[in-house]
Amino acid sequence: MNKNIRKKGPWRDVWRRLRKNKLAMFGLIVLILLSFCAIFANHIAPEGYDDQNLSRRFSFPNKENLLGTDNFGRDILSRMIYGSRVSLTVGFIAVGMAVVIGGGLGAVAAFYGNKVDNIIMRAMDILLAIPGMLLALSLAAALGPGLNNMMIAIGVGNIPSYARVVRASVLTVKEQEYVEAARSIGASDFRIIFGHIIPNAMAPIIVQATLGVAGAILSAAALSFLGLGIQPPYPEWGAMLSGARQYIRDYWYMTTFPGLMIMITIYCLNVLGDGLRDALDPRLKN
Amino acid sequence: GCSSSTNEVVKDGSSEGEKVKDTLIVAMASEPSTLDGNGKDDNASSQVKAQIYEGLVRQDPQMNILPVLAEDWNFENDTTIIFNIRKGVKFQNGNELKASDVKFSLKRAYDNGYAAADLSPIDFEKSEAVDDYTYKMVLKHPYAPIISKLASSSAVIVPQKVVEEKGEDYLSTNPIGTGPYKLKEWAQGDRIELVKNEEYWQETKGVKNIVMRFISEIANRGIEVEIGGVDIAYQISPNDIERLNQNPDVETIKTPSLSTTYIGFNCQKETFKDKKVRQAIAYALDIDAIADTVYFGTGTPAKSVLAPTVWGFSEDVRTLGYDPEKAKILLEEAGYSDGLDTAIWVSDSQQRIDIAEIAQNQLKDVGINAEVKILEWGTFLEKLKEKELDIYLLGNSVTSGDGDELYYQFHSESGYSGNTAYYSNEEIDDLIEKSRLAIDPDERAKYLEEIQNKVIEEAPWIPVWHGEIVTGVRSNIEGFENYPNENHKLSNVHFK
Amino acid sequence: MSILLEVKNLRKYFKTPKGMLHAVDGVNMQIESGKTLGVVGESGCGKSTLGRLVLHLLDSSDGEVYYQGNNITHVNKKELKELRKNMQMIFQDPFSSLNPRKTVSQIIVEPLQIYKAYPSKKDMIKKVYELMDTVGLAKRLEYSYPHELDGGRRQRIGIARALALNPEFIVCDEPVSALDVSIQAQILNLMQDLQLERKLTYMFISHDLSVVKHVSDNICVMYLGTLVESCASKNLFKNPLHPYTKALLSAIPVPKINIEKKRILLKGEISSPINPKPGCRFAPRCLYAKDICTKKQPKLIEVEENHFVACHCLKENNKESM
Amino acid sequence: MYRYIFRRLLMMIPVLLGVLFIIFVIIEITPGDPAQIMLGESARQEDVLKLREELGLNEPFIARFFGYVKGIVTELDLGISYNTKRPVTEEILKRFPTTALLAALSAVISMFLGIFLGVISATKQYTTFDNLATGIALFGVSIPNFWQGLMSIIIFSIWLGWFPASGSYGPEYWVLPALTLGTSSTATIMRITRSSMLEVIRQDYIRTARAKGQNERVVIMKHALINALIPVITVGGLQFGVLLGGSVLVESVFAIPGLGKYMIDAIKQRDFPVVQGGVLFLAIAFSFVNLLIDILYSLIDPRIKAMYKVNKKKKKEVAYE
Amino acid sequence: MNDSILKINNLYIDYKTDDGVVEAVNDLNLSIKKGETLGLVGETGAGKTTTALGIMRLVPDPPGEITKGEIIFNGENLLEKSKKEISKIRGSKISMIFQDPMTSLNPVITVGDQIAEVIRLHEKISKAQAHIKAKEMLELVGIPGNRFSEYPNQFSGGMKQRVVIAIALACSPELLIADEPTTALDVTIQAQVLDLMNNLKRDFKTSMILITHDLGVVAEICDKVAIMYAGEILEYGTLEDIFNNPSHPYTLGLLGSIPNLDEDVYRLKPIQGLTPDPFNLPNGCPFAPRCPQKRDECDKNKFELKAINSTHKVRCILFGSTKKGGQK
Ligand SMILES: Nc1ncnc2c1ncn2[C@@H]1O[C@H](COP(=O)(O)OP(=O)(O)OP(=O)(O)O)[C@@H](O)[C@H]1O
Ligand SMILES: Nc1ncnc2c1ncn2[C@@H]1O[C@H](COP(=O)(O)OP(=O)(O)OP(=O)(O)O)[C@@H](O)[C@H]1O
Ligand SMILES: [Mg+2]
Ligand SMILES: [Mg+2]
Ligand code: NI
Repeated sequence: MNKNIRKKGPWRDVWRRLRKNKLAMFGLIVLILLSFCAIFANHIAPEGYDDQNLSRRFSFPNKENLLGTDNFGRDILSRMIYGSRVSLTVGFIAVGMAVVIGGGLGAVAAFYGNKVDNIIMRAMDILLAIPGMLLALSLAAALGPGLNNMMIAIGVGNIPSYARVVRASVLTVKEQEYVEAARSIGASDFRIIFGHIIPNAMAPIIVQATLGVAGAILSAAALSFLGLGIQPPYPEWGAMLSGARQYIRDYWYMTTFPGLMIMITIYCLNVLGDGLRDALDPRLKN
Repeated sequence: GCSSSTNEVVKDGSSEGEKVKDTLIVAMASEPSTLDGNGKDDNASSQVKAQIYEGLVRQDPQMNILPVLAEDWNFENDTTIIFNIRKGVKFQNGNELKASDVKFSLKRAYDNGYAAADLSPIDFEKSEAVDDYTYKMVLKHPYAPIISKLASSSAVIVPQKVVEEKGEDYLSTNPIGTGPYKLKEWAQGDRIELVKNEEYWQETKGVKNIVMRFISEIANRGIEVEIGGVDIAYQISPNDIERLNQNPDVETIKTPSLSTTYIGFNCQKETFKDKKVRQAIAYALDIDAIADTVYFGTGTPAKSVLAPTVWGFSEDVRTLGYDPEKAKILLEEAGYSDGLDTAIWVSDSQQRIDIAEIAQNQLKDVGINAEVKILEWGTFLEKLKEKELDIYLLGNSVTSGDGDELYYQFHSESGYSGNTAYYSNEEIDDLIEKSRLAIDPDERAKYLEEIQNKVIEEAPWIPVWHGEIVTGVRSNIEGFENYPNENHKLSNVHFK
Repeated sequence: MSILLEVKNLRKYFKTPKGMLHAVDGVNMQIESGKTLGVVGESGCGKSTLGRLVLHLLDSSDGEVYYQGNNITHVNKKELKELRKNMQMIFQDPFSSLNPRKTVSQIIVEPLQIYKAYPSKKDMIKKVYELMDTVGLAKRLEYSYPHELDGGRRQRIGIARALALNPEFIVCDEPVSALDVSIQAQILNLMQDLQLERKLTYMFISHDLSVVKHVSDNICVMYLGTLVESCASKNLFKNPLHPYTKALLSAIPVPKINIEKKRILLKGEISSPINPKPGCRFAPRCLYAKDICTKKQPKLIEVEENHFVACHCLKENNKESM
Repeated sequence: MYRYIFRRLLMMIPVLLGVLFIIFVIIEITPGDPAQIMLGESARQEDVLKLREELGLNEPFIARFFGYVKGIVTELDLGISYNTKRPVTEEILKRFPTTALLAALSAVISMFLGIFLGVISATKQYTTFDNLATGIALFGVSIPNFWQGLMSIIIFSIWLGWFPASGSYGPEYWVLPALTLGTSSTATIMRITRSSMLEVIRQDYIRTARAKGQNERVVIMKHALINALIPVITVGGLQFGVLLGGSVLVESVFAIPGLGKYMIDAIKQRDFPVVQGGVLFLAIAFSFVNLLIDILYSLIDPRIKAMYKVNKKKKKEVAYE
Repeated sequence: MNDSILKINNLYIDYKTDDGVVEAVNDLNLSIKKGETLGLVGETGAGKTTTALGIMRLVPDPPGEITKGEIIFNGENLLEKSKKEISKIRGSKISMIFQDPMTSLNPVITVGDQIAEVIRLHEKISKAQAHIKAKEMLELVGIPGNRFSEYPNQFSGGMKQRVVIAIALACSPELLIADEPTTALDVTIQAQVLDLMNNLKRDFKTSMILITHDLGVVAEICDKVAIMYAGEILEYGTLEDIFNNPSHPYTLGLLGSIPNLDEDVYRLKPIQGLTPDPFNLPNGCPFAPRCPQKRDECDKNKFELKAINSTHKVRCILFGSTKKGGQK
């Protein structure tokens, strides 16, 4: 067993463990493909996202338009490929932001305890009580529309839940002896929190975050109707899905494919998340 | 068949047992905010209030004026009208209707602000109840459309005594009118139940109970009428019509409405001060294609700023038409040969967003790069008031059915915020003023046609679509008619 | 021989939902430079807390700590960081005291990084190899994770980490109690060698009296936050004076047969340290407890040279030995 | 315990004040004039101004805030809805039970179903059933609510005719909405139950129970499940919050008269008193749910109960010797 | 050999993990007479717990699997029994005390109910009667009966271990397996618990397997000792055999590693090296890599347990034990 442990850093180790998990690798590959689609959308997509052709509205999937066309005769496949850009960006960045800020706050709250904990967590309670729609509206008003601001709005709304999860997780990790060991060698609070506690408190965050991306992609759709998000005709999965809901009975393919895309993404993210959680934990063999 | 004596009791053969069907279920799109006759006149409120309250006059489905609480009226001179109030009409609380109630209610409607525009020509100081059954109305200036304005949904008659005794807000939840139905229960958020007013001054064929449910999801209203969960469903989605028509149990009733959807320009923005830019955009848009794509063949592509159902609409108005080449030339003349960057602002209605998307696409062809910006309604309205929008999408519904309302939309100093384009043109102002003072219908009609022509040519608005009201009705329903102002009266609706 | 560390009347109370928990309650002791002080006592008697207080991993509620004659009870962050170079700790649980997500070399290099002990990365790595060699860890293990190693090796990592900054004084909190006997012996030998080599001073915490006896020069016996007896190691086993010490000694199972042992079975268990009753802490379990024992807390008195005992009833109970 | 509950209730006060203040600030910066929205886009300017005056919108921000707080403190008054002119408290109380019922139904469904599936999944780890259940759970999380709602109406109301499409007039009306709302929670709870059960099954006391000769089913149901429930309840509680807040779409798809849709309409109408009152109400509801969960914990787990028990006698003796 | 209550013949237990197969127990032979106490001694990972779980048929499956051998209890092979039959034996005829009292009790069930549960499972008596009996058991292990309806968290470690003992003894088992019952306890408490177990064993006339790594504990209560290493028994004998005449180099090493209370030794004499990698056991004698007296054959061959007197057996080449025949 010892022969191939040599010569490799910790990240390679994570990778080695992850590679063994077939489902997680499947998720990773699909996600990489999706990101690839997003990045090279303009090369891959058979048509532009805004190529209207009113004469071929609502075409059933066919050779020319593999997934059919929408109410303006635009190619659904192309729109979905372009749509992956916004959806993936929003999903990852908004959740990433919430994880970083919420996680940071939760970690600090748990680490310092007492007053700090109380203040931060009460602030989180307050934030949790504000309806997302209201928050989004006022953010849209204060910051103006746009992709960035939409991500901020979604991110801010998600902060409290990550703060809670991280706090709970840090509270248990904090009691471990290695944290004290770090303190005994003179490590600063910053080093202890970010070098020792957070990496060990990560598992529940990863699970929560992978689930969160789904929510973020779906909220993006709602926000674009409030003037916060990406504006038409630029496509985005959530908006494609909810925009086409009125055609759900007659032209099922208009909602089904974007919906399926969201589901596939979330599924892959989740299996990858599960895999990563295990891979990041060197204690778990297999 | 319509047997007037037993029409309330109809046996529903399909259900087991002898169930008596005397309840009509109507699906409407949203919940009323108030049932105070002179209160807020949003669509939903008006649709319910139309069953409970009555005004001096009303419009029938063909927009003819009919006397209701006023038995008749005559013009003493250009500014004085004597109304003879119908005798023996009782409010739903048992009190008799008096001319004093009329005076009180009209003033109240004006003061509340909801019918202010309609009733503003009335000089309330001088108007009075001459006796119990005579109301003398004095106008500030000659105003021909005043009678149709009295059909406004907020200009209904409420019992003065009740308001004075129980307070201004009492009626909002305890409506008391003279209409054919009275409120039985308001299950907030869910439905309003009405019951027939047995003391109604007129014989009606309506059913005993009406339940008006609030179903906001447009698809769900279609579904409910399709599966028989409701008997009548207001505001059916255009793309449901075909499916409903194929269903033998349901029919759709379509009627042109009073509304017009238009693309407007903020004429105070530098770009759109120039008439050529506005015209260029009008030429660049294929209105027929847009209306057809978005509305699935309901309604009609707009021909004027007034809907065809509105008095004063003229078939002879010359629209600018679709001519991209001309658009390019005009743009060049206006100094935008290298293209033009602008934005189309739209509030969160799916159809309007669709219009904006197609428009954006068509504008691209003439070198105009328009961003589509969606705003939530409240925000949209605020930005509109603050003159921050560039190109925007709005609808205009002429509820009184009289073209006189062009005044609010195009007169530079009307004092109303209906002039969303912030448009000002002395010539048009002048024409509008003249039209308002004209009494002779033909003369007014001529002025109105001229105004419409002028407005189309000046293009502060590009009208896109004249709306249509689509109602889904179960086949066993008889006596339902669409009203162009959407305040459908249900007093004669019954089961076959 | 000079006194390296002295603790005077040290107290630590924790606030808990049920009341004040007296973890360490007025402890006095000294450690001579280059010697080992053993601290024994049952679970929860405050041994670890005492160790942490000495190292400033916890703030004391009362009392003073002197290091090389300087009062270090209240130090600021900077001074503390300096102090930490000289005072280190080896932890009880070789598993939970090592961050499971760091490799062996990452763990050992961390103190060097924090103190920027070496300007170049190369030197730092060299030092890590040196330390691994010192504690008997093969170089090939540098990229292993703690969980891949057995307890003995893990404990060696902990020792290497503690040695990295060349400290003078190390608190060893039950460093061998989680290990198998054969490994325990290896580690004990290693620690002894290091002490000789580097002139280290140990405070050796354990609940295993035979281990403590093996490594210590002096021994303190703790009971429920207080010192009950303190004595030179050899003397303690020959002449235990406090009833608790006696019971403790008699309770140790000895791997020998056919030796007749008189076992003193204590009644009950160590009581709660939360809001303890006045008087001798051991009184509720003491076979000889008298009235006074439940009223007044006995003082630690020097009964013979370098032999301190805290008990009211010494004379009565130890007639033969005194 | 009572002390603890009392303390928790006290803690709610600053949070609720904070919530109110933030709401006021948000309302302040959100564009949209209630008077203008009420009167419509072509109203007369003077009418708009008059209405603003009547609604008290011209008072300074701080005055409005303190006036509102004072109203709540002195007479439990949440104000009058701009739109309907009815007391906000009354309006909310009419709708809240519906939303609460919907959320509770979904919570019950998702708890039962989620826990049931989770337990089976955990006891049959890595079997086909486990993989299948996990897969379905993951998809359950990622189905958009409204889409599922519309699809279930199409399938169960139109095609099969099993359930009514909208309304809330009897038990059969609640099935589709509750299922739709509960799907994602079911999935979440199933996953939590599974991992929690896997953790508990490895514990020594499970081995003890087996060593007693107890049969496997009892071991799982009696010994493992109760212990595994604690994290499930935490998540379940959070989910209940999510359900309370997330019922909007389901309420509008199924035309159910709930608070969620009402609040959204109020936000659209800029009916500020309703928005403030609704948020306050939901915040209180959240807090109570949280408190309830904590109490539930202590009922399930005597270890936690012990933490709350403050021995009064001992408290008095805190004196440092 | 009628008086032997348990006899284990050639037992093999494997854990099949993704990383490989752990041969936790290899060719284990043991027998216990009625009323006798056997001490099973060995370092971490030696396979002590696995052996015990094997007897209880509680080896976690997967990954564990009893691959070979037989466990004869009262003349019947436990490995051939159905799940139902084995359930009847567990807790009534054979019971087990687990290592960690803190985690062996279900935290959400009262201790009384946990004791009553096992009684009701194996004796057909009413709930009330079971409660009375459970109370008696509590008092028997020195806990006041009125603490019947308290939860484990209200008990100290020593008391919890007593409760565990009460559960194990509730149905008067014929064989008690105690897996490191005092390792988690303090010495003074350990002394109390050992004392209690000694008394109970005497009163109930129970046979017992005591698993421990503490030779001191063995010296105190066992009659026989088996020294286990890497799944095999290296030495087996009476207390006198092992302590007065330790023969296997491993046993010697163990004894030499323990700091001595009576004498002052400056340095301990530990066994060098580490326990073998469980995935990769040596082909020959498992102790060979650490053995100071290793010979060449030790690396290659496994040996039989060789009797060096009537009670004392050793598995080592030094004592002339022979190559294992037929195997492999
Ligand atoms: N951070 C803390 N908060 C509250 N109580 C604590 C804390 N740390 C320790 N205690 C309590 O202080 C007492 C002494 O604990 P300490 O860890 O010092 O004991 P110990 O002698 O090291 O025990 P062990 O042998 O089990 O390690 C115990 O009752 C413990 O519960
Ligand atoms: N569930 C399991 N899966 C895989 N390997 C296991 C499992 N349980 C035990 N083992 C392995 O089997 C071997 C024997 O373990 P066992 O628990 O029987 O040892 P032990 O002698 O009881 O040790 P300890 O003194 O630590 O309790 C060890 O190498 C261990 O790693
Ligand atoms: Mg300790
Ligand atoms: Mg074991
Ligand atoms: Ni005493």
